[in-house]
Amino acid sequence: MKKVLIANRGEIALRIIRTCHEMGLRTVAVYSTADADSLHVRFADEAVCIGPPSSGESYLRPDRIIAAAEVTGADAIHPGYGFLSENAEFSQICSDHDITFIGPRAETIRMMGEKSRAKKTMAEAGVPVVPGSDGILASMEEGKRLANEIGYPVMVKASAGGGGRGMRLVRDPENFEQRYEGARSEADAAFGNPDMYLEKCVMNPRHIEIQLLGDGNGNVMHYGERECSIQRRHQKLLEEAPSPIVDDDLRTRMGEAATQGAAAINYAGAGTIEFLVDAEKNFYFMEMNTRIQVEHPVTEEVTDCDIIEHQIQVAMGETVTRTESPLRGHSIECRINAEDPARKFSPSPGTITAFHQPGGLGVRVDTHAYTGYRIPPHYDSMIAKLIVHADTRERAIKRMKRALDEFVIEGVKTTIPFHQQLLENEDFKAGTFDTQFMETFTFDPDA
Amino acid sequence: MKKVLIANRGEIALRIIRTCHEMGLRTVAVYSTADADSLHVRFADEAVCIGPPSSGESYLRPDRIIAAAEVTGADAIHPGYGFLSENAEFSQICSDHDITFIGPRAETIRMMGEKSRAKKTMAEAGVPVVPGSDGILASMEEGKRLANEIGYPVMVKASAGGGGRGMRLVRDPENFEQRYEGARSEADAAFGNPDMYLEKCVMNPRHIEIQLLGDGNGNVMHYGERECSIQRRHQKLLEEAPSPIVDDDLRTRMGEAATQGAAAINYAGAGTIEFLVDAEKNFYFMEMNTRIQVEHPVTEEVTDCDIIEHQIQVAMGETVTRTESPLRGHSIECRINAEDPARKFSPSPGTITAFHQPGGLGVRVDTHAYTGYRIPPHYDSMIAKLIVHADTRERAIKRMKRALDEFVIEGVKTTIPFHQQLLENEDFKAGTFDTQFMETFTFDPDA
Amino acid sequence: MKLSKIQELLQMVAESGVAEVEVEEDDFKITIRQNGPTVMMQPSYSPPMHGYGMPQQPQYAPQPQQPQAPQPQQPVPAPETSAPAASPSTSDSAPASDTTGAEADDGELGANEILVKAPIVGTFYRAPSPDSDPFIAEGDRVGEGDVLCIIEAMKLMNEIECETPGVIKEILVEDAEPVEFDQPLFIVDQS
Amino acid sequence: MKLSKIQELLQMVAESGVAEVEVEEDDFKITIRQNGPTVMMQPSYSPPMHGYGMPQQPQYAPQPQQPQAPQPQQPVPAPETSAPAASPSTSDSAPASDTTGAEADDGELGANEILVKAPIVGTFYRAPSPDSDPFIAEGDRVGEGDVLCIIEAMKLMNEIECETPGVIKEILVEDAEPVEFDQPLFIVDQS
Repeated sequence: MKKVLIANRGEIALRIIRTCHEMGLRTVAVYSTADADSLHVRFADEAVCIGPPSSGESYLRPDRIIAAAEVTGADAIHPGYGFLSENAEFSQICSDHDITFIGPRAETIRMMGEKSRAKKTMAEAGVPVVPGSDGILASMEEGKRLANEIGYPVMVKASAGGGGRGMRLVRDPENFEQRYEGARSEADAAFGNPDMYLEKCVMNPRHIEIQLLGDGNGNVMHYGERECSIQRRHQKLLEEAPSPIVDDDLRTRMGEAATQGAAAINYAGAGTIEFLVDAEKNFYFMEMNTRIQVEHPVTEEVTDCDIIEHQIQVAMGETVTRTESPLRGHSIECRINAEDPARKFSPSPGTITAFHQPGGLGVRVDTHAYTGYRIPPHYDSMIAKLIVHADTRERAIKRMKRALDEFVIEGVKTTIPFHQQLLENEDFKAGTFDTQFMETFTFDPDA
Repeated sequence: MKKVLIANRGEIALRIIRTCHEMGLRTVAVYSTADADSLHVRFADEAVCIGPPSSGESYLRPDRIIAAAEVTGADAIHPGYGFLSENAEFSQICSDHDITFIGPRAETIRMMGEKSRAKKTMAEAGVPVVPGSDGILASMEEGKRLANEIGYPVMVKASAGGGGRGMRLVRDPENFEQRYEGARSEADAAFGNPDMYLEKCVMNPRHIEIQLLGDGNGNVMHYGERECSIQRRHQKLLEEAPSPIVDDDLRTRMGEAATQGAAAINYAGAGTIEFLVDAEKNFYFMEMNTRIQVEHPVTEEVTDCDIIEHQIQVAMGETVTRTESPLRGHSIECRINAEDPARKFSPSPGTITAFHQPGGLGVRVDTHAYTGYRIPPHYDSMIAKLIVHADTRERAIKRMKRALDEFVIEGVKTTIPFHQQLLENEDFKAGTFDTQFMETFTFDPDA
Repeated sequence: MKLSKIQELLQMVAESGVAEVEVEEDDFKITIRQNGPTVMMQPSYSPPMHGYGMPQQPQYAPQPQQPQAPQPQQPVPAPETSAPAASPSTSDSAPASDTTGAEADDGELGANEILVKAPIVGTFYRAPSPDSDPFIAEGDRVGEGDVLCIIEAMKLMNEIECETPGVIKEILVEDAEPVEFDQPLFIVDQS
Repeated sequence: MKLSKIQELLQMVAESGVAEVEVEEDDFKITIRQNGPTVMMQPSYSPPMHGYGMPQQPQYAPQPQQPQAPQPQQPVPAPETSAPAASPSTSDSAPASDTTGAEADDGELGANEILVKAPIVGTFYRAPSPDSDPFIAEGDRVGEGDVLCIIEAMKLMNEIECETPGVIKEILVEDAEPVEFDQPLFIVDQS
């Protein structure tokens, strides 16, 4: 591997370019016309414009990206996160063109992308999954019987469902029939497919994930967990490592389960298994992300390594031999989005008229923004990741607070004031929160 | 201790404010009228203007600083480095006004400030010192006898000397008389004092220092060494930890000697003992700095601690109990000065019209500068410290290179291009350099 | 307007910090522009140590093997962006960092001239095969639908067709050179 | 349009932050454009979360103990910076972040008025002891060498003397309040 094309934009493109350069690899940035002034374009060794602003005509076009790799002679492609990173066909196309795809094989991506198949595979590998029906329910009666067996509350879900439609929470047997039929007819109307399945409902779960690395030859290691329960409409806002509720025993159990699951599918590359964890510290497989995650830096900070480097190394054919070491201190990441927390986090694109980063001990900033940068309205609104590391969670929170106080971004609204309030929240400080946290947390625009 | 006044400016003032805030301490900045727009003024809880731009009328005035502490109710003063940090009287004045001076007692500062007394004290404590006369030479003959005893080359030095005057290198006995008389008459003419002493000349030494912390009750610990041989006219330009030539054995020996020396004077606070190390890895006490050093961050990075915090904790009366742990990876600091390396590093004050910091994994920036900041001509020219941390020295060098490439400072000349060339130098990369390195290194302005 | 008045106006504008002032009075018109801070709107980075921006890469080698006999399989229509009016607004569709030599021409287009830009990334070929004659030469008159060139991407030979008739004034890219999206390929005179 | 009117317009536009203004009046037309980022030349930080700048600190308590009987020991001459002409240039010697209430007055000084500023940091006292009459009151005529106030620093009572004769127009600091270097203390009318 000599030259890596980064099929992405924004901070993750820059993040990957940095590690490539430190590894002595040449880099090719691709960009849409809306990103011509972006830092990933400037800091790459070469840059190729691949299309107009619309993602569908640029960052989501395998043909244009492969063409860019061909004309620049890139022999590997890093997909980052989002865009084509979990597109099985793209992984296949790269492979067909003798370009190393820095990520899992197409078949792995495909398998983990189909929810029911992924769950089945993991269950077979011995990873705890949410108890429920083994596929489609034959009838309402079968569902009711199963619900009694695994215990209420349960969720009835449309097989073709998504976006919360065709889905119902059932708290007790009395409501089963009515709610089942409601979900079923909604699914039929919405997706033309009335097939239903059933799962135990994990109440007030935490979202905790395990970072993994596999070499495709059955060797898999994990890097401990990340706490990602602070999310709004399934968008993570703040992540930390370790989780305030995970002790050494739970970490070992979750780590082993995740490693086992990834080894069972002979996983190649960096990946993450997301778990739901209930109040009794039972954990259940939720899904596997077959790519690098936005929040990988908190793991890097507490494990003292460069996950992107490891990801590239296994893509080069290196064997995973490293084993787990104890986590070092505590790390928190705040996603700084160009969004107005006072207006339901609505995007606030525009030009950044002043940009000053916090600095000093234990502070890391991953960003593609700068003074004068125009945030294009075409893509997601994240403009920076602010990451801190400290000895303890308490000190990490204090460090994050002072770093947020120092962070100056003018010209657009950002989520900085939200994070400042979040860090003052008693439940957050105590570590007693779950994925429902943001349902009750209210941002005070006048604070 | 509730409120700390920082009797300093620039990056170190900001550095101290950051740790104070993380520790829950309130902060008071003092500033001259030339520094009204500086970041330490903005980020402190309170700020007091203490005088006009001239240091002599502001940062070097104990009375004005004590008055500022009095009107703000500050109960402690952190002196930073430079200015009043090694002024024994200031330490005494603070103590007289019941203000905690975050540094050693006046007597310690005084003792270590007098070169011959410091050397004698350390020798008595068993710290290796450069062999030489025990004080003033009675006669030229005594000097010649001693030189034969300790071996050539030797330095003859004026007791009242300074700035290289009244000082001669003597390579062999034949030249002794002539050079001795030359130095002696020069000293007499320049200082009105012909007293001479003699020291063995350490050829091509490295400058390696040990970071220490003492609690004033005899407990002292060290944090390993820093390599500071890359200097120009006694100004350090780049520092690293660990030193490429220090192995575990030498580190233990130097650390123990330094700890022993500091314990002998019952040292209180953070301090550094500087050693000359020759090619055979003999080390000799050079001097003790009784304050925090500019380059302390490289030690923080490899020991994973906050030295300013430790310094404040011992000033609060905490006992030093921590012991040495192995150094973690490698750290390098580049001092980014507003100087033109193409014109003999002449200062380049002015307004910074664009300022963009590097970021990402393993990169730390300590700076008080920002876009629009006017660098006052009244003080030193350092505008930022760029610090990287990585697993190995090789990777740290690569990380520093990519961080320097990303660092954008416009409007003034800086030492960034110098550092970029330095990092490409073969001797630097190999770690084979000494304090004479900059005598032969030439900056190429057209590179 | 008297010179002294202009002098005063100049000073006022300079001090005010505004970027541009235009004053029209009777038969008189004066426009004052200043640059100082305008640059700040653009990212004002110093030139990077390494080159960037595709067309500046000296290491670009032509495709290792010339296409043996390109088989047009997937004609790509000429891009919509190829027909903006011959005015400075053409630069709207060009990326700001697009510093191709052709961009200079962009601003110098004659009244009836338009740029045909690359609709995709790939390798530019002037002829259907190494042994064939080029599709077009400078000075040729072209009609709607005429093939101007081929851009090869992922082994596919994409024919780029003419959208608006005219005369080929200039061919801006060498044969077998890589081109990126929106890179100007031809200047066509429509008069 | 007169230059003075244009001047006003320029200032209005500059301050408003709008990008472009066009005014047409009879035969006259003026267009003023500005670039957003002019402000960038100034450090444009948002107000910090915590207050800063000494005079804004609400937690400032007067000195715990009033001086029993201040013994002037070390008279400090009035500062050199206390006698700038009554013009905007006075702000040259004031720190830019010095947002004392008095600074507003700074710009509003009458033609013959000057500011007397604090030459040192300390606590401002209007009288030699708590039971004494103040050295001066508003409306008093003062001569060179007259003591105007005391600033206590490090237990020393520093008498601040009048350097230029005049009439005390306004006393800008309350008794027993802390003052920082260069903080305006009095407005003196020299006419």
